[in-house]
Amino acid sequence: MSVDAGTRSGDVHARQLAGLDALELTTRQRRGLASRIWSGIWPIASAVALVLVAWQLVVLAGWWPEYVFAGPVTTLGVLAERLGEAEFYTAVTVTMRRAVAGFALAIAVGLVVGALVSRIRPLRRAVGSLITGLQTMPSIAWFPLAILLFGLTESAIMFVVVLGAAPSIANGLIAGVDYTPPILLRAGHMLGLRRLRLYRHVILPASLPSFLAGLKQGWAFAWRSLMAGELLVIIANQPSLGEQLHFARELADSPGLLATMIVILVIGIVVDLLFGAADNALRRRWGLRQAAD
Amino acid sequence: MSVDAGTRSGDVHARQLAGLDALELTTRQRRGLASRIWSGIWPIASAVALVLVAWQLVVLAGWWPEYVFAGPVTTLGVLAERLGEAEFYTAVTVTMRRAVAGFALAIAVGLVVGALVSRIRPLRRAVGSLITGLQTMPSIAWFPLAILLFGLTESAIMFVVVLGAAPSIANGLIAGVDYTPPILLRAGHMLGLRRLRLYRHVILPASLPSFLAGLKQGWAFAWRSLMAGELLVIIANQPSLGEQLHFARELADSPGLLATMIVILVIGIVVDLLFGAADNALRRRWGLRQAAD
Amino acid sequence: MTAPLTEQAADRAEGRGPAVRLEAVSKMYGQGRTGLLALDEVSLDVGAGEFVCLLGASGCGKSTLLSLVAGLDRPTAGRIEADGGRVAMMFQEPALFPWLTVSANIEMALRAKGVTRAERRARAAEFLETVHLGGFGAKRPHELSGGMRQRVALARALAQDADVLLMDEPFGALDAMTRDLLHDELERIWRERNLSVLFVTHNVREAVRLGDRVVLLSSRPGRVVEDFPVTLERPRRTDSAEVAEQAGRITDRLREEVMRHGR
Amino acid sequence: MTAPLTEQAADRAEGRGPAVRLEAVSKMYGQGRTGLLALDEVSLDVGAGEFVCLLGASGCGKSTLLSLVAGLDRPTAGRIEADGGRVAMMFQEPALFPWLTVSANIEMALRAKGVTRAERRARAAEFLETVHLGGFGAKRPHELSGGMRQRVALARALAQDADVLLMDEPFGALDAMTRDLLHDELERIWRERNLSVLFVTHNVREAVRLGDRVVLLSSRPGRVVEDFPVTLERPRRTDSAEVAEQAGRITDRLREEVMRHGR
Amino acid sequence: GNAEPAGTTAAAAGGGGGPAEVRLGYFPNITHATALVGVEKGLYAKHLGSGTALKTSTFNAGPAAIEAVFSGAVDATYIGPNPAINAWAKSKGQAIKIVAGAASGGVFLVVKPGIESVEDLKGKKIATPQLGNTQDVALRHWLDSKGVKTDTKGGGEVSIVPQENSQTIQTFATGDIDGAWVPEPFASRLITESGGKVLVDERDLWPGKEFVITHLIVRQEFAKEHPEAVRKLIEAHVEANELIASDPAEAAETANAALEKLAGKPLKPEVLDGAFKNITFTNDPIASSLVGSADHAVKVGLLEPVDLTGIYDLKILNEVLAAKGRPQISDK
Ligand SMILES: Nc1ncnc2c1ncn2[C@@H]1O[C@H](COP(=O)(O)OP(=O)(O)OP(=O)(O)O)[C@@H](O)[C@H]1O
Ligand SMILES: Nc1ncnc2c1ncn2[C@@H]1O[C@H](COP(=O)(O)OP(=O)(O)OP(=O)(O)O)[C@@H](O)[C@H]1O
Ligand SMILES: [Mg+2]
Ligand SMILES: [Mg+2]
Repeated sequence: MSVDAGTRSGDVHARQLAGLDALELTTRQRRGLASRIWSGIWPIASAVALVLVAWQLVVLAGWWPEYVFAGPVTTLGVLAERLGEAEFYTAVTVTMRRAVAGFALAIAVGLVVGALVSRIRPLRRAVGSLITGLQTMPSIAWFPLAILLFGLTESAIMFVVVLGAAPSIANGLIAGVDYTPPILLRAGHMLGLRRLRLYRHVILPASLPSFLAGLKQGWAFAWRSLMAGELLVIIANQPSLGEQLHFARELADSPGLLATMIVILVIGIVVDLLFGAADNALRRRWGLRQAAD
Repeated sequence: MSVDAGTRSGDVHARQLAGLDALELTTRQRRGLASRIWSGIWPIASAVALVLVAWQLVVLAGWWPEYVFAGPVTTLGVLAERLGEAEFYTAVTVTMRRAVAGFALAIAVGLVVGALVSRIRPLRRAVGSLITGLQTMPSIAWFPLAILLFGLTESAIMFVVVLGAAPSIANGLIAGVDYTPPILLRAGHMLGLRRLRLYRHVILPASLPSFLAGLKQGWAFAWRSLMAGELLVIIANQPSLGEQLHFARELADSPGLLATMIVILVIGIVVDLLFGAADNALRRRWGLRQAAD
Repeated sequence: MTAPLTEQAADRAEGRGPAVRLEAVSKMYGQGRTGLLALDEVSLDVGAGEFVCLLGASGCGKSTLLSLVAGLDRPTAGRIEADGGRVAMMFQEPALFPWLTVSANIEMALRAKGVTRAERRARAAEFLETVHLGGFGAKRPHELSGGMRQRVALARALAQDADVLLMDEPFGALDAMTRDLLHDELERIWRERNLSVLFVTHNVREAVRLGDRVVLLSSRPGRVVEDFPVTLERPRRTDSAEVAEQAGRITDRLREEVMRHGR
Repeated sequence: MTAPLTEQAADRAEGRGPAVRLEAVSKMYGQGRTGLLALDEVSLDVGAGEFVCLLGASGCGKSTLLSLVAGLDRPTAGRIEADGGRVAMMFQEPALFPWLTVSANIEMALRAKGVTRAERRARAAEFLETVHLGGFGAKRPHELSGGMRQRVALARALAQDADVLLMDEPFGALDAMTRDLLHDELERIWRERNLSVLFVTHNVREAVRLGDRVVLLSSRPGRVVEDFPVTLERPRRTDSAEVAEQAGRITDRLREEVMRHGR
Repeated sequence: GNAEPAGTTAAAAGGGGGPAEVRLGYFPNITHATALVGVEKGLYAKHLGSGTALKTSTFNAGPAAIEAVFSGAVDATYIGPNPAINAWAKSKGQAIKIVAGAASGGVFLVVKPGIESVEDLKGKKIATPQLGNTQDVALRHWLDSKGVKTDTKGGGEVSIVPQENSQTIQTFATGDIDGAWVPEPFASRLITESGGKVLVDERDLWPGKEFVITHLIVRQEFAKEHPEAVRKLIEAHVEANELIASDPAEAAETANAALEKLAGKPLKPEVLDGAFKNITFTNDPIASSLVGSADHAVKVGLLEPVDLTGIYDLKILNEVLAAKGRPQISDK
């Protein structure tokens, strides 16, 4: 049995290699650009097609009337119509602006809290568990406080978003710090790095994977909190996705709701792709992935 | 300059050790049980005391009337009263039962999805980003679908909880898998472990820290989804925390809301302590913490 | 010049093919300008039951060669045939599973073969004795010294009961005495199981002590420079004069090779 | 029997205290029944500017001793004095930061001292040349071979410009030639900077080649068994007859010691 | 009471005759048509004058509106009877006053075809918008008066399932529930979309076929400081209601346009028509129905007895009405 570079036969050794393929351990021949784009697109395209077909079939089965569960045609029609309106873009812009601003603030807060809590033992004992406690607090519980503190302003929305996302981010950082390999800490210590510099040059980079995972979760929390929070203050002439979602539901507007859900999903996917790119860069640098996949 | 075992003087070497203390690198003398309990309790006790005092001060400052922002005395009074009622325990039991059942289901789903997505490349391309997309979908968006699929039953609540928590759990697992040290994968491969067994014996344990972090986030999502979902179907004779939270807000009942928030926080903290215990055990086994702290 | 197969090895290989055969194998890491050619048309046979030692300067591609043979990586060009059945590998790092006890790490090697739990435990204890770590089974890897970890990795590789054993500097972190003891153990097991071994080391005496052949690789990119048959009778002793004499000759050749590359 | 300080070392130590002094240092890992006594009342001085080599069986507590001196761990009993100013340490594993390039890893040693960016870069390139890795500055640790990583770790330790250098088997993964070259480099730097070095190795010849004294530890728990002064004139050569002779004597003593512990 | 001379306030506000800003809340909801029309037509801004800016906030539901009133983020808001009672009770009569009525009627029990009488309801599931709200109380009281037993936990001969109105649309269509006691426009939607039938028109249960569904409340503090501003709000409010009464069709269009702007989607014409027809826009807060509803709630065990005396302050409304020569409204 034998393995030629590039080709494989069905023997034991080749099967080992095939096993490793799944492990992404092998460096593989760089493929043409077209084939790489194709291999990136077909799974997504077929997944979308599959969902659409299944959806249409369910609707055709006629279990529920169209106004209760709209079909893809109606929904995509509504979506297309929205895409043609300026208001849609205003709404997306407003919501994204809030999401990004709130998330940025949450990162700052989460970083500081995570850094302090992970390194100062009494603080950790005192408020470490509180962080998860806060995470489990539904956004609506914060609304009265948000209004008390900030009135009917966008700051109230931000407050809810930050309270939603910061705990995740802090928790991600803490987990990363806890799992920093001691040998790297020791090495940093011997290099004369202490406290803040040890933090900046060793602990933070070593925690980056976990921190990134925390950021991703934090984004999800921020976004959900925002969707709820956008109902808290409906600011004149500022349509938002949260509002649209709420009204679609309030009016039991099935195609509208589904269209909004698609928009939210697409935004979520795009954001995930951004995180994915960061993650890939990180993994490549750390030598955790070797293939050009 | 010198370091005696146990005692320290204020010289360079001792300062290095002090620096390391913060790093939790040093093995320290085992202290008496009493002193360990004390050192576990005082930070929490003082944090609680601090919060209560600050809260009382805010109330005393009289910025807002008591009916807008209840003080600790009123709130704790309401809480104490509730603790004396059977209904409170029923509510906590009902909610916890749903949370645990939903979370368990979410773990199963998240594990399967995470395992599949992390190992099968086309699947990952197709639905990898969808997972984060789903995470960002607010629970209320699922309500109509939940009712269509399950009617007005507890299953509808479970559906929302699982959809809330499973993506986090899957994402935690995927992150863990992605950051499994390649050398361990190679070692496992050479030991003849393939696919499922490689998964079970190498990848899963190596991903455990990240998976645990994902579980923690998943719990938070599950809980929040549950708080919202408990309004979806109000089942006869089953009071629940989500309902209580909602009604407290609906009735503009500030002490009631704060009391419910305290209950939610306490449950969140207790759950975090459980996760913390699991995490400590893990870290001790992996040699990531050496001190008896 | 490349030495022909020794008679001994030729004898062993008679009737069946070599356990491992590399034909003009090249390995390039990366591509283009930043790419690095680690191995350049290496051809090498390891006969069935043969003990081949691989010598070469740091970074010349020895570990790369081993992972190609193990099937953990694919060559950029050339053919690799591995007919020797199951392949076990001992990495340059211990690569122990940190979440398992020492004993469980070794047992993992037996798990893939469906050995029962009780037997696994017994066999693991046996192998721990072999590497002189009896009594450390319940410890975790982080509680061991560097040399002890390496020995656990050795025990794990031996426990696999493979036909081809690839070893990457297995005794690098051990003192001379422990090393001598383990040389004897390894030689015994090699004989008993009729293993084919490809053994990377920096210690020329060790290579001569253990090998049927000592293969010398050139500096980056790795190429087979010379193939020394070792015909000394076994059992050999690392500190014997014959081993020293042969090692001296190989060292000279190695030095010459390293110097030629200006490193 | 414990040898007195050699004259040379006594000379050096004159006027100022030893760079490192251990007084009856014991180290216990864990407690009670499962506890493990790694070091048992070890007393040892490293004079200022002295090069002390530490020999001992695998698992006898050499790494433990080094991390105690480095202040990374606290002794269970006894005193450690380290008057030698800054302490640099090279761990048994390379312990490189995986997220940094090779060059940045070395620069990290200079960062703590506030060296400017440009100078850091230049100095790092210099040290890479010293360890014969010029041109590898832009690679990441995972792209290096085991021996190359070890050399980067050496460069990083040297870059720290410390007064006391603790080295844990720094040349374990290197071939004899590269090792010889680095012996020369290390000796040169040691002289130039008047470093105090505590050097763990399993290679007795290496110890004799480099050390002013060779200290022998017993098997677990570690205890100082003997302290050999090495009075051979420098420069020495690893393969010289005198080094071989002295190494032979130490090896015999070491073997005796290991055998006595039944290992 | 108005202790402060109007002139002082005007001077303090820079001569505009009131505060620099009046913050008004309402819901994008057909029962809030008074506000929708008034804002859309610029009536509030007109009455407040150039010195006082109108700042509107829309809320999705009562709790947020009450939170905003409590925290001083809005000065006045349109709201339903339940949140108003809650706010009154929770603040022990300190936070708000009801200063005018806005809408009446427009609540129905819609059921599946085939259900013709109370008897047919037994063993069925009926939805209400929320446990303890007006509609919920009304349903329970009505069933009680017909001798049908229910309980607040969802048990009894008829199972009452409180759920959001939007969900009711869905569950009614899928058959999870058999009827719902809901306000407009949901009642009309159940009828037009899912073929529901009206079993009870809540108006029939009240004397004079009138009961409050929306009214205007103000923050007491604000009312004390700026009675003039409150007067102007009420003037605008009265004018808006007049406008609706004078040309309902036009008003419906205007309200629908406002809804589209706020909620992103207008009501369907048939739903709009049905809903608008069934609601009466009136300045009368119909105090008797509020008090009556509270009594019913106490009776079915959903409310602690609460003293509503003083919740109304119709003095300004009556002055405004008097100036227009229209009949006075009682707060009893
Ligand atoms: N994953 C990788 N990516 C890029 N280059 C690599 C990789 N692994 C090894 N190399 C390069 O390939 C060459 C050979 O490496 P290899 O590890 O095979 O050397 P080696 O002979 O085992 O050396 P040593 O004796 O130091 O362990 C080195 O120059 C190294 O830089
Ligand atoms: N973190 C730890 N926890 C528990 N035991 C430990 C720990 N580190 C080391 N030991 C034990 O202490 C003893 C000495 O270990 P040490 O690493 O100092 O040995 P060493 O002399 O450096 O050996 P080697 O030459 O193999 O590196 C060993 O028996 C080891 O099992
Ligand atoms: Mg190697
Ligand atoms: Mg060691």
